[in-house]
Amino acid sequence: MAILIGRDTRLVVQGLTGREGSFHAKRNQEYGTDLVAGVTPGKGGSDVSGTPVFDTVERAVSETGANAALVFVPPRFAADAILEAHDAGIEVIIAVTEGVPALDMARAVAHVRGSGNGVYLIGPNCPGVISPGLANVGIIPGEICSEGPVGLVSRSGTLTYQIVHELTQKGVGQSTCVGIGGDPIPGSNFIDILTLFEDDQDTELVVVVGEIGGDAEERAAEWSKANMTKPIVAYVAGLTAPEGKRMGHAGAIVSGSKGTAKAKIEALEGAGIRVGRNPTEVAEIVAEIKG
Amino acid sequence: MAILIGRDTRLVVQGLTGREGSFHAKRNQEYGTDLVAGVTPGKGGSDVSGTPVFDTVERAVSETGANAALVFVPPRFAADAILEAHDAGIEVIIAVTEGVPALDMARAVAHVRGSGNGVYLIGPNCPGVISPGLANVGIIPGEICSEGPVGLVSRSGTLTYQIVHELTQKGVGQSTCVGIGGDPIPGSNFIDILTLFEDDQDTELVVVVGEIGGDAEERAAEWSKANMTKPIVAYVAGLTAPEGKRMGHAGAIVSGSKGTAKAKIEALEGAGIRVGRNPTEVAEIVAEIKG
Amino acid sequence: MDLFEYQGKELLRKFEVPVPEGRVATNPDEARAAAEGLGGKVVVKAQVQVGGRGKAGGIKLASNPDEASSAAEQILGMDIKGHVVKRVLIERAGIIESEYYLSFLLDRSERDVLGMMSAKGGIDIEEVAETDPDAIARVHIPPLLGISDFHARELVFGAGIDAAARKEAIAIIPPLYRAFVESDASLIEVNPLVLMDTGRVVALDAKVTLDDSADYRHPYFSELKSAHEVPEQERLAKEKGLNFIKLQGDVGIIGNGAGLVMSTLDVVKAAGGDSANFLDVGGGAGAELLSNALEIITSDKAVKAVLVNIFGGITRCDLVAEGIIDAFGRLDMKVPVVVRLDGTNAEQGRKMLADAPDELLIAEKTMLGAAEKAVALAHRGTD
Amino acid sequence: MDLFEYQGKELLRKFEVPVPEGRVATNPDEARAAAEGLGGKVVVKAQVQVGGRGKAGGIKLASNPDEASSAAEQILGMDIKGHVVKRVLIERAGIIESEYYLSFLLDRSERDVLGMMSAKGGIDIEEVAETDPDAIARVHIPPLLGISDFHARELVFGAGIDAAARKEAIAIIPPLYRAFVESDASLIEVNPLVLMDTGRVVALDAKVTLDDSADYRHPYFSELKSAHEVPEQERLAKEKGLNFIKLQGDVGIIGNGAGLVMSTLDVVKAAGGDSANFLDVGGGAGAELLSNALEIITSDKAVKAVLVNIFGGITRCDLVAEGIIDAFGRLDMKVPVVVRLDGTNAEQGRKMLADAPDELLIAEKTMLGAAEKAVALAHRGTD
Repeated sequence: MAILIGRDTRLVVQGLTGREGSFHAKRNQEYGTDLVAGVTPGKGGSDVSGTPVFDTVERAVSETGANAALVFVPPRFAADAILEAHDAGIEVIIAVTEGVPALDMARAVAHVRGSGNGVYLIGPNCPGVISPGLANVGIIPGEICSEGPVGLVSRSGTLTYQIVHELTQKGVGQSTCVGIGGDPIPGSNFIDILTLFEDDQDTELVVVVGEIGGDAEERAAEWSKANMTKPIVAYVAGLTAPEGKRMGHAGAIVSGSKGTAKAKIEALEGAGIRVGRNPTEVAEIVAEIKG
Repeated sequence: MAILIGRDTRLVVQGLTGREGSFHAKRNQEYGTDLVAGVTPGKGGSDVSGTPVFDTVERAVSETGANAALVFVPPRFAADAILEAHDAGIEVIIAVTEGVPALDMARAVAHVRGSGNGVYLIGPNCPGVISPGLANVGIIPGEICSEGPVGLVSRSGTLTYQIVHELTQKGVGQSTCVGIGGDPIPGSNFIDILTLFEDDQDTELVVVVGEIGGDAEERAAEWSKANMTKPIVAYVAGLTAPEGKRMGHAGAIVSGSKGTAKAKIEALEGAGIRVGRNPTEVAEIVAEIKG
Repeated sequence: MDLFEYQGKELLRKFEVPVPEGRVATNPDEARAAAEGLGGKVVVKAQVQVGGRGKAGGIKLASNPDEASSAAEQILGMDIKGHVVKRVLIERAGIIESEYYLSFLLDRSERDVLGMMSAKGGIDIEEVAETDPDAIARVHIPPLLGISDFHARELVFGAGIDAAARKEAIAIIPPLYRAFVESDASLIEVNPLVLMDTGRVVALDAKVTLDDSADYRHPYFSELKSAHEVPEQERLAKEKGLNFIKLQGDVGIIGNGAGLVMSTLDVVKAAGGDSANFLDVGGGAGAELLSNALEIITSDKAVKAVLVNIFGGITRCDLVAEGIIDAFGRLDMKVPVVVRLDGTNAEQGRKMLADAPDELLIAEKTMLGAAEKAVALAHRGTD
Repeated sequence: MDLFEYQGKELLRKFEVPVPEGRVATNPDEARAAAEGLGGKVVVKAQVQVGGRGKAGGIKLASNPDEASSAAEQILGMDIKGHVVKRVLIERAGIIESEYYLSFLLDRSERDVLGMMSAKGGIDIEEVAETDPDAIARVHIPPLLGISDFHARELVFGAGIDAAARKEAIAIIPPLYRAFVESDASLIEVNPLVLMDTGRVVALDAKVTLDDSADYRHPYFSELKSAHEVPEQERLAKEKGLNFIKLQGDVGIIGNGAGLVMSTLDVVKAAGGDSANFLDVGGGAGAELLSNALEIITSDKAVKAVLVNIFGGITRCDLVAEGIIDAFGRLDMKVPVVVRLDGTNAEQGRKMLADAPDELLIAEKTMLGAAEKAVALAHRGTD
């Protein structure tokens, strides 16, 4: 079954005619994803390697029955593309685009979540979602994944690959890997995805990959304690990271946390979640739990 | 049981310290409505004839458990007052204020309905809601009503009184009378209220009072045919009305109707609904159906 | 309030929606000067708030200032469906490649703003809606989100606008929506929106209706309104805060609430009469307002009887009675006034009327009875 | 980007949030002129992007232009927690009745904008949050609805702001929110917001952080940025499109993705080493970017070994290899470069590196192995 994407996914790529869009769409298609359409305004009627291109997502949906969208447009057009996909009836929207203004996302996320029609928005600034053996939507390299019972949700793109890679090397396959992205306003957060994994019969254990900043890990820890029956293994990057850009004092107050890796690891361990000290250790703990 | 308001209603009046606000709040209270609070920014801590006044609705709710709000503030502050009531957790908001800009209401209604928490907004530019014998919130004269099994929903204030009056004179009482107001963007429309009446065990028959303009009557007729088991008797004012202000050609196109009384009466009768030619005839038909 | 074309275009220009360069003239000399200023061929267009001015001869092409002057002379003063032309708009003429339709309006049922666009422009959109409904693209704009670029694309691609006009057409839509929202409009209709031979896309006409309830936050609108002529009786009524529309019958009507007043017109008609007006005193009317309403109604010599039909809610019947008594005291009342009071403080009001007897002041208990009485009295007067 | 106080106040002034009259000076003479221009008593404030300048002597009162000049002389050049003072802000001084706290910030968890207000202003708000959390009123502003007057009232009444300051405090909040949204801020903190003896409510300080992702729609921001001094190496990196932060160790780090780079710093530390920098080439880095990254890293003499840790997704390992080979070709490479490639086109990249052998170019298969190798090589160099 997996979550978010699978055999029933009919993918439309927004920005298919762009260089990166066509490259990754082709890779997704080669992986076995059912790529049904592309959208580029003004290029309706043309095609990219046989995939029809439409002027609007609305048209792509009505003509091809697309139900998932991959957003591959430049940052200043990303929020509009997400809204367009949502209003056209797309059920899962995955936005890879990096550098989308946070307030654009706050508005787009409020619209998508507020519409109450159960649409999932993943990203922006995320590597995408892969359900190994079923479908791959985004830029996660399919060859590092393998089919299996571990769900993975991560704020970091390349860290996701690293950990998936280590899991696969240890013979532990994945049900679905979800990169939720590291932007300030994510379309989906840890809790949204953990809820799906908890209900997914193909998932037995979940790996949560966090990083410094915000309090998403702390909230996920608290929520999991009350709501998750499946085991969680976590990793948090940034134990030795420079303080870098802070959001001022107010940032820390809101979250009720300093946003440090140490605080996050403490919160996760306090909720009974085992935390690996590096990606390799995470894979080892998972392998150990899986027996 | 009635709908919207009843014995469990705990009323806060926004604009209680104003002349009209205090006059009608007192009448509502005398009718038996549980008036628990007023709100006037800057007058928190004072009282109006023993009813405590708060600076914000939030405070009024937390201190008194208010669950219904009557909005009696000037038009330019009405949308803000409605939003405040909604965000403070009020469940039924009744806005009497006339002359609220339509786009203010479009935004407020979108927020209230979009929040998905089942809050009912009645009005603006409406006479309010009365559940005879239980509670009266707004400006409908309580003395013209009587307890009974007829629900009434109306776009017009004074027409409501006229018809309620005629019903009462014929010995037919009412479960709840709802004035939804005649503004372009109403918080609740006929269908919203008919849905409540259909589910209300105290209501056996519903009177729908419409008027020229828009297509709310036509939509209600169509919806009722498919969804209402209880009989409906209707009235539409404006058969001989001057064309007055029209919304241009586009207005008629949207609605798929000319918005005339004749078209509405035809739609209602087409849906098997009996339509009275004047308020007296409406009451006569209701009395006839009730036996 | 409905704006004149030139006012609508001024408003669009403020929001950077392209409109043709143009000037308003109220006489042939101004028209000549305007044409000179613009240079080249111009169009002279009657400014009236009614459709069909083209067919009526209210739009003329002029090749030079002299022709513009004589076109203005012909058009000014013209009566188009009862509207006398007081102003013409002189605009630079161009070569039109294609005509489209574009509008935003308040959608009462969906409680949002509806955008509509069609490649079939320049003709009555109702006709298009009936004969070829698929030729109209419709996009609902959520009030909280507002317009996003994809809405514009869905309109333009949905309507099948020519490729040559697409880019500019898409660019025009967001500012047009902002003009709608920021001006508190209930309708902005651009018909036609045109593609010129220069490749530019321009609003060639503009029909704008503004929401009177929002006047307070647009001080600029009072300027626009000053250009609108209102019949004396209506102007007076409006000044007094009364919602008044003149009709052709002989029974003067005063009521509270638009629904009740409309219903009153209906029952007067059913009783065999014809109403002389629609007059809604609104909610919470006081004595002075009622007295003024009676004064305005009875100033019309066509009125043979007056029907006052009040059902008090926020309006108090005692104040209504006070106003009627005041009017009888200060006016030289010549026609019978039939009064029906119910609702808030009705008994008190009825008693006040009973305590101030006048042979022209007739109290009735029911709405139907009062209507029949007023019609009978009006007819007696004319028999 | 964090703004200086004077820049934050300029921004607030644009949105009509009241701030004290003031001028910026970069030397004592300018400070004197500024004080003369303002007249009366003034405050001279160090412009640094770090808290605690008051305690460090970075804020001085001056009764006249001479005092202002000498205050500026003392403050300019001062080192406050590693920040050298280049500018002072001279503001007219007034008598403060009360100090409050007011801020808007992006709330990541609730995905909206959070407004916070407290009657306890002028002190560290974290301290208030810990010792007296109820003293802070919090109101979430829904991103689509935006701010409504009641939000402002809930903040002001919720925080228990003095009655004398209420009206102006309520009036300041909507424009402050608009400044936040229309400038794409992630934080605007006014601490303190003050009630003056004149009855006016004024933003006495302003801490503003802007969202760099939105720079493209605020051309004005590039001016603001020009006032910010950035270390040469960071400036170069930024110009090249690299996300670079200088650190104190000797292992140069290049990776793709902030999470992976942070994790790399962690494993280098765990292997007994210290990273010389944080450098994220981002997603989809090409050969040129990688080559530039290596050039910038190796330009730092402290770097004894470099660790390139790439897991390709949108980034292609073949292009990474190409960039590394290019750098080895055009630079006089003096330190060992340990490279670990995985993911998209990794095999191709590994093969390209194997085909261009260099004794300073060491390929490793695992992230942990690569980190250990780089640390060992760096230590060998310093031993």
